Amino acid sequence: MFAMVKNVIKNLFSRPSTRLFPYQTREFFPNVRGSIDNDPEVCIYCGACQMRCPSEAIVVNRAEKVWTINPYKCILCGVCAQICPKKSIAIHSEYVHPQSSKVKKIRQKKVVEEAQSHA
Amino acid sequence: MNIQIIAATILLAPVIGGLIAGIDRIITARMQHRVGPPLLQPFYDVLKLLGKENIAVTNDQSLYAVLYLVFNVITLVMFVLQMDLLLILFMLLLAVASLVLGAMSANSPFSKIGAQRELIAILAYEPILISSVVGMYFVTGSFSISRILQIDRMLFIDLPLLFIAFTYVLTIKLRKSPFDFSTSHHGHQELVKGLTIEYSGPSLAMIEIAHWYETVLLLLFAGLFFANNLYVAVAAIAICYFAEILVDNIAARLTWQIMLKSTWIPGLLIAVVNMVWVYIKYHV
Amino acid sequence: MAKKTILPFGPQHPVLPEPIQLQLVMEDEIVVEAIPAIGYVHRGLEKLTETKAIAENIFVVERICGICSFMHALCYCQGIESLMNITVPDRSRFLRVIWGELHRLHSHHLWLGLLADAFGFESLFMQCWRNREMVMDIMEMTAGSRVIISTNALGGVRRDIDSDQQKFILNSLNKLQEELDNIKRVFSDDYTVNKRLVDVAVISKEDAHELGAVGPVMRASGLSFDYRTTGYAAYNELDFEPIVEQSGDCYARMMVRLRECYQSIDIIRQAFAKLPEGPIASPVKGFPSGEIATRVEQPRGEVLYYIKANGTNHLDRLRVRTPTFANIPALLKMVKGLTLADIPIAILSIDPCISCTER
Amino acid sequence: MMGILQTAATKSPWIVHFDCGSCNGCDIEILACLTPLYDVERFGVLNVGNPKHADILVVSGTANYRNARVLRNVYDQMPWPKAVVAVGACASTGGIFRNCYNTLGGVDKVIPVDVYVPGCAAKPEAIMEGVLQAVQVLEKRKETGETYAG
Repeated sequence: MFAMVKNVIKNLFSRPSTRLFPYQTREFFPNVRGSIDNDPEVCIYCGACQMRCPSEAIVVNRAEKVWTINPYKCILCGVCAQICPKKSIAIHSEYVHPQSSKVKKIRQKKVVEEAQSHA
Repeated sequence: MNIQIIAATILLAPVIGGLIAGIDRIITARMQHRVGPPLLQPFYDVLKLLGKENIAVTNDQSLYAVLYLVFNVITLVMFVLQMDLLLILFMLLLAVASLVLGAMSANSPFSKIGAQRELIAILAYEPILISSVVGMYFVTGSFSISRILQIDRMLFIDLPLLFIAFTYVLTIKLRKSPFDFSTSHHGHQELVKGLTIEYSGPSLAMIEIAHWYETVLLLLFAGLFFANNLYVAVAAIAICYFAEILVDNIAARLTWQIMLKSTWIPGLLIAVVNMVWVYIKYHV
Repeated sequence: MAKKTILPFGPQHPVLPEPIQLQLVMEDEIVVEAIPAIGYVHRGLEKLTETKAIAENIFVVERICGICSFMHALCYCQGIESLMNITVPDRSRFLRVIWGELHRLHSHHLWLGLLADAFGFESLFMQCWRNREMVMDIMEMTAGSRVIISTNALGGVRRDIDSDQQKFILNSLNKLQEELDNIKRVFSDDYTVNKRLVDVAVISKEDAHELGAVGPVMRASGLSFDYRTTGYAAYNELDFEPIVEQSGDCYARMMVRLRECYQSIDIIRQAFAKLPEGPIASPVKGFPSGEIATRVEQPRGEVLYYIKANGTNHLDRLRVRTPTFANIPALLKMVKGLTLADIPIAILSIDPCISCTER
Repeated sequence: MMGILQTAATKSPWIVHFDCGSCNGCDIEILACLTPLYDVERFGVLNVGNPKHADILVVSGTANYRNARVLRNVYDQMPWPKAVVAVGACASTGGIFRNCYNTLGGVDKVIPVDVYVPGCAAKPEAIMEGVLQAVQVLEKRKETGETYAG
């Protein structure tokens, strides 16, 4: 009948195992898939990630050199980072924080405008 | 003087009841290896509920919630004014009856089944409650609390078995596992929240406050067994309540069939043995 | 003659986190009939797989069910691999077993917790889920994600487990086994738990066979069948016996799953002991054609995939028969004549996964 | 007095969880939030399972033609003030199931959503953060006395 007593008493007199989020944030393991980012300077805007993304979260505008990901569509499978020819897409362990609206993450090559104005 | 006592009771009892509920939640959380809510959490809950919209499915529903609170307050005040114990038990029954009526008035199968189960629970604990009062009568010769308090003997020495039976039904009254089938503190049961499923906002807050009064009353009742020594009584109440929390955490929810069997056969048996014993001791 | 009440059990109900509705026709508290209403989770996933590329479909089938996602992907990959005659490297076969058994561990712990919750044992629920977090940490470390781990790929696996991780896993499993001993004592010996489980919702050996029950439901009724014994992935090189209980009630089903937790720990240890060195994936070229049916033993029973490919990058048809679907006839037989209090336990005892069933 | 009521509202958000067509991944992470390692009861969060008692509706999974009505019902049964948290990619936009024939997309097609939690499956930390953000929304609603806006 009292098989649980031992567990319960042991729990009562030991420190709770709770991770005190958000007061203490825990260290994520390396290689955890939390959020996806692109380095706009390295990226060649080939569009391979857009082609292979299973949930169609990535949109690449080759003409204007804009890389957009919708983190609210992304399923964090990591295929984009795996197949990226320049390895410009990186997966960070920090997760995307909740927001009140679905904000897209836009990465754009900064020198683009200058180059265009020179031309 | 009386008015002051009454006012103090009405104001202090929910504070004490709420604190007990807060301590209960913290200890329960620690037993589950969690940190648990802050101590004042029950007050936050109730204050929040008071500020919410009241969705009533029938006209009388909110009235029954108020009645449940009022009857509980009256019962506690009667207890503090040291009135007749039998009368107090009947007032307590009226309180539960209004809760049952409120649940029955809503046209929801969940709350109706919860109400039926609560009626069965009344059937289970009421004989034990009455027999413990009768046991006290056999020892002291009176149903009145004021007379019981004048006896300079610890009632527990004469009524140990009745006290055990009383703590057993206390689990049902406090709606703790294993007997929390009509309504439970957490909603994860087949009836969701059973009796209180159709209440929301202020009405639910009133039921919560009424629970606090009820808890205080029941613990005072338990203290009555140790009434001649205040320290012993307080310690006994604390141990009693801790035991309830412990049982809550080490038992699965049982069915009402098992509850009825266990309260009526062993529970009533030890109650009757104890009553016969004190009757022979003091009256034969 | 008692009045009949119809109790709508679900689609939103705290005991049953998943949306299925059972209209329980009750006389007092006895259930005389249970009418299921389904479709709340139907997404049309099988149709979706026809529009996606074959490699992308792994991520789609993983999301048939978040609890046994690895098994779904494994079954799909094994089907495609055998259509394309790909030999999977030895190391990846063992890694698949390891992840598969980790999934079984976490699924069974989850189930044990939910069962405890269904019979109102909150602290036991918390204890099971606390232990489960050890497995989740292993998942997060090895695969990068807690629930949907996405480690399967055509021709092998996507991630490797190195020796540091291996040490961490084995340590965690030792700790987990100690904790399992603690909860096993409660589940098997506690008076109140036994009162709620023993002789509840009995399915006899004949019924289990006739109604086509699979997985722990079947094994709890005394039928010794486990698809792992046929030796897919690396199971043919590992030593284990199907776990069988005889009584066919909720208690037996619980015991089967509890003992399978120990078995899974044992299998993972064996797999690590035998883990060969080498590549983790073989190259995949071209597209499959032809049709095939593959099976994998999930935590809930055996899942069957029918794949029809036509030599292009898109499938013609994918059909999934999930274990919960196979167990529902047994469930409907169980619930008749039970009291209301036993209904959540009976439903949970088949470990229903509605999102698998309706896809 | 109103001040006390307002602070109380932020300290006791009761949640009701509705699984709309989720793959269970987010559901079990929501449940994991209640368990010892994350323990949302620290913030007064209880999973009440009854929309009439709840303040925050936590939805996981895509809305589809069958459960949209149920979702709307659950939302309508909650007393004001209330907030909605959409957990996971599916609940936000439909995620990978967006193009399935039976799905409507995110739950915001059916009910107004206040906080979107991304991820597949969303991490317990993210879910807790989302619930805490929803608490802020509740507080604001309490202050402005906002009532049914549709």
